[in-house]
Amino acid sequence: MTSKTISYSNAIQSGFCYLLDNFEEVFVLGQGLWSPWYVGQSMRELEVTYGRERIMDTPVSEQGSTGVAIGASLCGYRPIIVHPRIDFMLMAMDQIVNQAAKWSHMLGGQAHPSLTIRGIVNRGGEQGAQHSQALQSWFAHIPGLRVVMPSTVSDARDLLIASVLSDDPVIYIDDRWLYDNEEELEPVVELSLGKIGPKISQEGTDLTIVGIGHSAYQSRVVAARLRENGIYSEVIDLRVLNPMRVETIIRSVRKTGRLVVVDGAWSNCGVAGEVIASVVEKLDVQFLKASPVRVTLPSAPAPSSGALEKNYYISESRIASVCVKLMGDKKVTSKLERVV
Amino acid sequence: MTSKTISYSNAIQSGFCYLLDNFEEVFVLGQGLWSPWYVGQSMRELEVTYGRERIMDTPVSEQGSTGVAIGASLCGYRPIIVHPRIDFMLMAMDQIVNQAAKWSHMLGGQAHPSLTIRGIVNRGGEQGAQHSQALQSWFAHIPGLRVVMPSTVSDARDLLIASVLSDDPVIYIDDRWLYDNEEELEPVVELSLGKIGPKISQEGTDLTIVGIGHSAYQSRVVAARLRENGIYSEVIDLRVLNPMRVETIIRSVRKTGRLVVVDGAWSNCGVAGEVIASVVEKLDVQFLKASPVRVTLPSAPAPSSGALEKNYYISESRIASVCVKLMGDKKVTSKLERVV
Amino acid sequence: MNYDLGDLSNPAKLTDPIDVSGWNTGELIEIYKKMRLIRNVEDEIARLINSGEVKCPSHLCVGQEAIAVGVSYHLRNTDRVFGTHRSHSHYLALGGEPKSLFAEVLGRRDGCSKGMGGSMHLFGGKHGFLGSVPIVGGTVPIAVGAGLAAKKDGHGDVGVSYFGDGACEEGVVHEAFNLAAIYEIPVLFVCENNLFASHMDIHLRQPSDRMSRFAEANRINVQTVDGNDVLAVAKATETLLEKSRKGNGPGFLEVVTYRWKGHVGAADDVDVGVLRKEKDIIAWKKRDPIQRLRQGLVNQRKMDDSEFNAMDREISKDLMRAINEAKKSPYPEQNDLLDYVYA
Amino acid sequence: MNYDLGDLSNPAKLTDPIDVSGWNTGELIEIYKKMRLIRNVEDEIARLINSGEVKCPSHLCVGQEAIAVGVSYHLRNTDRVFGTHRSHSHYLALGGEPKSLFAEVLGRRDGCSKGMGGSMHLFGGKHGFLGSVPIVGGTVPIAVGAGLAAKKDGHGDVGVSYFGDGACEEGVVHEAFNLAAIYEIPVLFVCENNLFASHMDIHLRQPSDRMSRFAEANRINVQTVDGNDVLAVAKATETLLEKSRKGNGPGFLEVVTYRWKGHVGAADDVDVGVLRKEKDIIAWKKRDPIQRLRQGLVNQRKMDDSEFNAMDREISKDLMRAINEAKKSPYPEQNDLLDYVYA
Ligand SMILES: Cc1ncc(C[n+]2csc(CCOP(=O)(O)OP(=O)(O)O)c2C)c(N)n1
Ligand SMILES: Cc1ncc(C[n+]2csc(CCOP(=O)(O)OP(=O)(O)O)c2C)c(N)n1
Ligand SMILES: [Mg+2]
Ligand SMILES: [Mg+2]
Repeated sequence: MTSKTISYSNAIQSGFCYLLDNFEEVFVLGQGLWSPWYVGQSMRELEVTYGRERIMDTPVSEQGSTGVAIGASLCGYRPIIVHPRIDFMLMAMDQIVNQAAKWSHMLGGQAHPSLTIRGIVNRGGEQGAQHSQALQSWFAHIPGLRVVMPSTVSDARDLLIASVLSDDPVIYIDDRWLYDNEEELEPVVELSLGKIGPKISQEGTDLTIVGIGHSAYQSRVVAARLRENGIYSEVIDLRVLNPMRVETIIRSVRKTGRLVVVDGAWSNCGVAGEVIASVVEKLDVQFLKASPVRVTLPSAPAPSSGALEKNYYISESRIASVCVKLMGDKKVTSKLERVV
Repeated sequence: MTSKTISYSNAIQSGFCYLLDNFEEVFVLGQGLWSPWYVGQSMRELEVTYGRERIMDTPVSEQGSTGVAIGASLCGYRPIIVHPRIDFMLMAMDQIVNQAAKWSHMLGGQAHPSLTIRGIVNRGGEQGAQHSQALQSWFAHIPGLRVVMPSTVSDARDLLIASVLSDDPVIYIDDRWLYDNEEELEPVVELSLGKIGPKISQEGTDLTIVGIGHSAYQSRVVAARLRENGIYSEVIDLRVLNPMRVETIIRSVRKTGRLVVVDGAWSNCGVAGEVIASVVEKLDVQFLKASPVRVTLPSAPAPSSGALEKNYYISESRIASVCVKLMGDKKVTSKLERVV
Repeated sequence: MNYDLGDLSNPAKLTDPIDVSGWNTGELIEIYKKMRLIRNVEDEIARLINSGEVKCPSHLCVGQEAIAVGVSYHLRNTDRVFGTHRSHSHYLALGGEPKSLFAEVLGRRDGCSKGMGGSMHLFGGKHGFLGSVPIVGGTVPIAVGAGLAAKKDGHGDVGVSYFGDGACEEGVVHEAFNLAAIYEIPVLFVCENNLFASHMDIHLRQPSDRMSRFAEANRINVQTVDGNDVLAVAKATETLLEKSRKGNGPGFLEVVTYRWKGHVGAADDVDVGVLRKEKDIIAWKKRDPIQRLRQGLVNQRKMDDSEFNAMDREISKDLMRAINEAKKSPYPEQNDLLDYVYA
Repeated sequence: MNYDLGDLSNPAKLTDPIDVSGWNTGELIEIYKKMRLIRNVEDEIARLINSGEVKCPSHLCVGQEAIAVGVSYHLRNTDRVFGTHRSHSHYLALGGEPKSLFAEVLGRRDGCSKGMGGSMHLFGGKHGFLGSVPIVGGTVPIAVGAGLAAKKDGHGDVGVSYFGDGACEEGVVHEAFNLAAIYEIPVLFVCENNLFASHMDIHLRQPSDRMSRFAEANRINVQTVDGNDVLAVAKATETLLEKSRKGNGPGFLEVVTYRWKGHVGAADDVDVGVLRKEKDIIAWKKRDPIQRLRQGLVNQRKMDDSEFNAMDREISKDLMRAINEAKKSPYPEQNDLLDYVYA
């Protein structure tokens, strides 16, 4: 780390500090908060600085502790409940989906579960099927939840702050594969989550690559490689999965005519398919130079053995080859170019 | 009911009887089985005929009782666990998704949770946000689960039987809005679930309408109306949501050039979007005469008041008008007809 | 199968008039009126169900009025109370307006939840009623969280969680007990043990009919009382709250009762319930919490029957007015559907 | 904060050699060998972790060997046993092959789960070990279901569920207790209470350190014993199983112990755990279940140290062979990824 850059995990840590320093109503609970283990380097010794009353380690009770956070949020607090793996959140789905997502609506806008639920994507390393999931598509399916997945260091901090300051229940999903990425960071500006949408990470004219969280990072890496080979891709970091806004993506695809969506999760009823469906629904099909493509996980649980893991997860070269193939489909390209 | 027809709910009941009569290893557990309430007329007095040992009413423990069914299924039984509302299954997600869906894979194909999880879509009647959900898209997202949604009377029975005879965990979703539909029923033929896919309910040339469960039924009704108005739609009943097979749909859209997908659930990361994405990914875009359209619920929890409910759920006239509008887009039609 | 509750679950016992000695008559009359109000509201809603005007699923609490009234007697509007699918009494006992409840069950915009919730989703923030929902067990950890907020606030307020014997079968409720115990959270668990979860008798669902055993396992202070004796409920509540308000953690109140109506709707549902027999309903009606208090007052010559009858008529009249007003309330507007999804 | 376990959780106590009187020496030696085997396998895996050859997260049970060995002593291969994230001992004690375990943690195709699971997902069907998974509490209701199947089969078999003190904080575990009780399911709950859940001491997570209170609340027969006394474990298991095998419902065995290694991996993790102190680890090593049995046998002159040493060397040699074979096993093939998703 040079003197000016900071890592993704430290950016999360600095988001926590900002919130805890400036907002009395913020407190944190979750498993592993009194230990460096679970949460990587993203919450180091917070309990020492802010005390165990504000940084509460919990028993192994995902559903109960999520409910506790909801209850406190209904009484003027802004709790952050940390689930060190998204897999464990399956225990807490009633509280997240039946309760947090619905109280505002079903009580006529009079109750606001203003909690943030931080779910960490933590996989690889032969952790196997129950310790590797990325369930962003599930949360995106539920009206009432806001869902964010930061892919950059600054978003890691700023979207956390925006999530906690939102009056709605927010699922904030970070990915441990991003923790060591580094970036320079501007001073904090508090953003309104409702105004944040997809962001063009890199402009381009040949094809549009949409990524989500870690896959947005990978898309940027791939775009740089493609550029070296004369392919100019526009990379869009989806950032907010629910409510999802696709205008930026549609504008981009109208320009490029080609769409690749990368999501490190399962395909069926997933975010990648959603982006494609949203685009083709709203974009006149004549603008498409080729069929959109998604790059997702195989339809299988995560294997344990490293021999299978290495082909299971999405590699940058796989993304790149999909892009190249899409560009190479000259027949379609030339024919439709006449149309546009 | 004429002497030859039978209702959807009675067809489910006859599926249960067939299974219980012919397979000793089948038993049923769930809430409400010793009462006519929860499960409509689809499991009437089974406990009288088959005894309380095979028809087990359970405490209010969705997660625990689902786990019990999994455990028994690992030991040679074929339990059916009934959740009288899909909403309650949110309590059981760990057992369904972390356990049932993954045991075969993560234990190297040596353990087979051969249970069937019956989740009932039960909504309308001002039941409100926590008693109205249709979460098929969630289950479809999870590799390892098979997901079926019968829309016809005969599928109600036959897919239940196929589900229970499958060695995989199956989510069988029926919809109470279909319970009074009637049909003549052929004798049971045991089907292999892995071989069942989408079914063309009605052939047509102008547009393809894909429906899922209740919305497949609605699509058939709409198609009949459209036909009277000179629009010939091909209706496809998706039936199996996971693993999803789209070849039939692609073939149809290649023919019609127009696709409407109707799903009585939320849009974002839902089945309807999945069908659209799968089709456009695999079908050369030149075959599309218009942008595909989905008909889904508004992005809001279910309201209680009937005044809002009546516009919240998908009506047949809404589907019809979407179809008519799609057909009326003459500009696109004529231009692309040249291409095909 | 253990009948650990003894007389508390035996409808032939505990039918005597309530001993009102030591209580101020004015207070007792207020308590009586609250219970009577709740009973009458439920009777009116039953009528509206039968007439087809109320369409949302409604779980009536007829026969269980003493619990919410006894508990609320020691609550203040800065406490944070959470209910269940069967929460009309919880809402009304805290001072929720009958008109808003009627409007809500009629699906109107003036309803306490703006018509978005119906009977199963009630809100009465200004009275301390922060919400009820029908997912069994769903509000229990939420009430613990509200208690945690109260603890952080430091004003001696408490969270209150109403739930039933059936809810004790949901794992999350046990998680909530432990969390309340370990964090010493000021929350009052009120287990309305009416011996049934929908159609199922407690003995078909659990090895003992006594719910406090779960609280004891979590080292939570327990009081187990006759839920049809409003003064016993109030007193037990007071005892438990005293400790909680001082920051000594949670309390658990088990109140044994019986519902006169079926699980949902206006009918008696005899024999819909497994083991729900007409003779039990008749027997339990002899343990009517309202009649027992009234008789206690009459026996002590604090009030006579004609005064009670006049009071009852007054309540009825007010309710008729409330219903009529509720029926005039508009339905929600179409934009409400999307406007309430996010803050 | 209640220290209800008394001496059982006090490492200064219960360090004496095990009283072997009344036991057959041959049996005792078999028991000793099983424990020794488990200890040595864990030590080898620790080495393979340190060398970077084992990459999957591995939760070692060093110090806790007596539990699985004592419990398995009364099990048969038609019983249905389920484990946790920390299940090497459960698998080996039932007769699972060390070679298959090594191959599994090395991610090889000859592993007991074909290399699809790694340390946290073990299968040993032919020994009655039907699966272990790392979701805390996940297998507890599954074991109850397996017990239900055994009850339906009617041959006197039982389900067995291993879980930890931390799992008692998951609601589903309480649901499972009630279900086992109400359906009178033959299932043995084995709570390995090692006083920690990852980094957290039991006293930071629950108001009492005694887990059996939850079983008692569910009217389940309980035995609470020193988990580092293999004979006490075996005896308590026998007592509980006798009732279950006759169809008299579940039993609950609480076995108090301590893990010598950190929560995951090969290190000691002193001070990673809140309240995990080096002096405690040292103290607990004096309660070594293996050494205590060995000393008991030596004291009774059933075996002498040199005989034990020879036996230990034999075990080591076999294990080296097993590791070498495991390392020769191929990795899973790419098609395995999709082939195992559905039956
Ligand atoms: C999670 C969940 N499971 C099942 C139901 C269906 N249900 C509604 S009320 C009820 C019984 C609840 O019994 P109890 O908690 O004793 O409350 P009571 O109705 O007796 O007041 C059940 C099973 C539900 N609403 N939520
Ligand atoms: C549902 C779930 N929540 C959290 C975890 C993380 N986790 C893994 S092991 C463990 C501690 C379990 O403690 P205990 O049950 O006592 O078993 P021990 O490790 O002491 O053997 C935790 C919290 C998990 N694997 N699953
Ligand atoms: Mg009840
Ligand atoms: Mg432990």
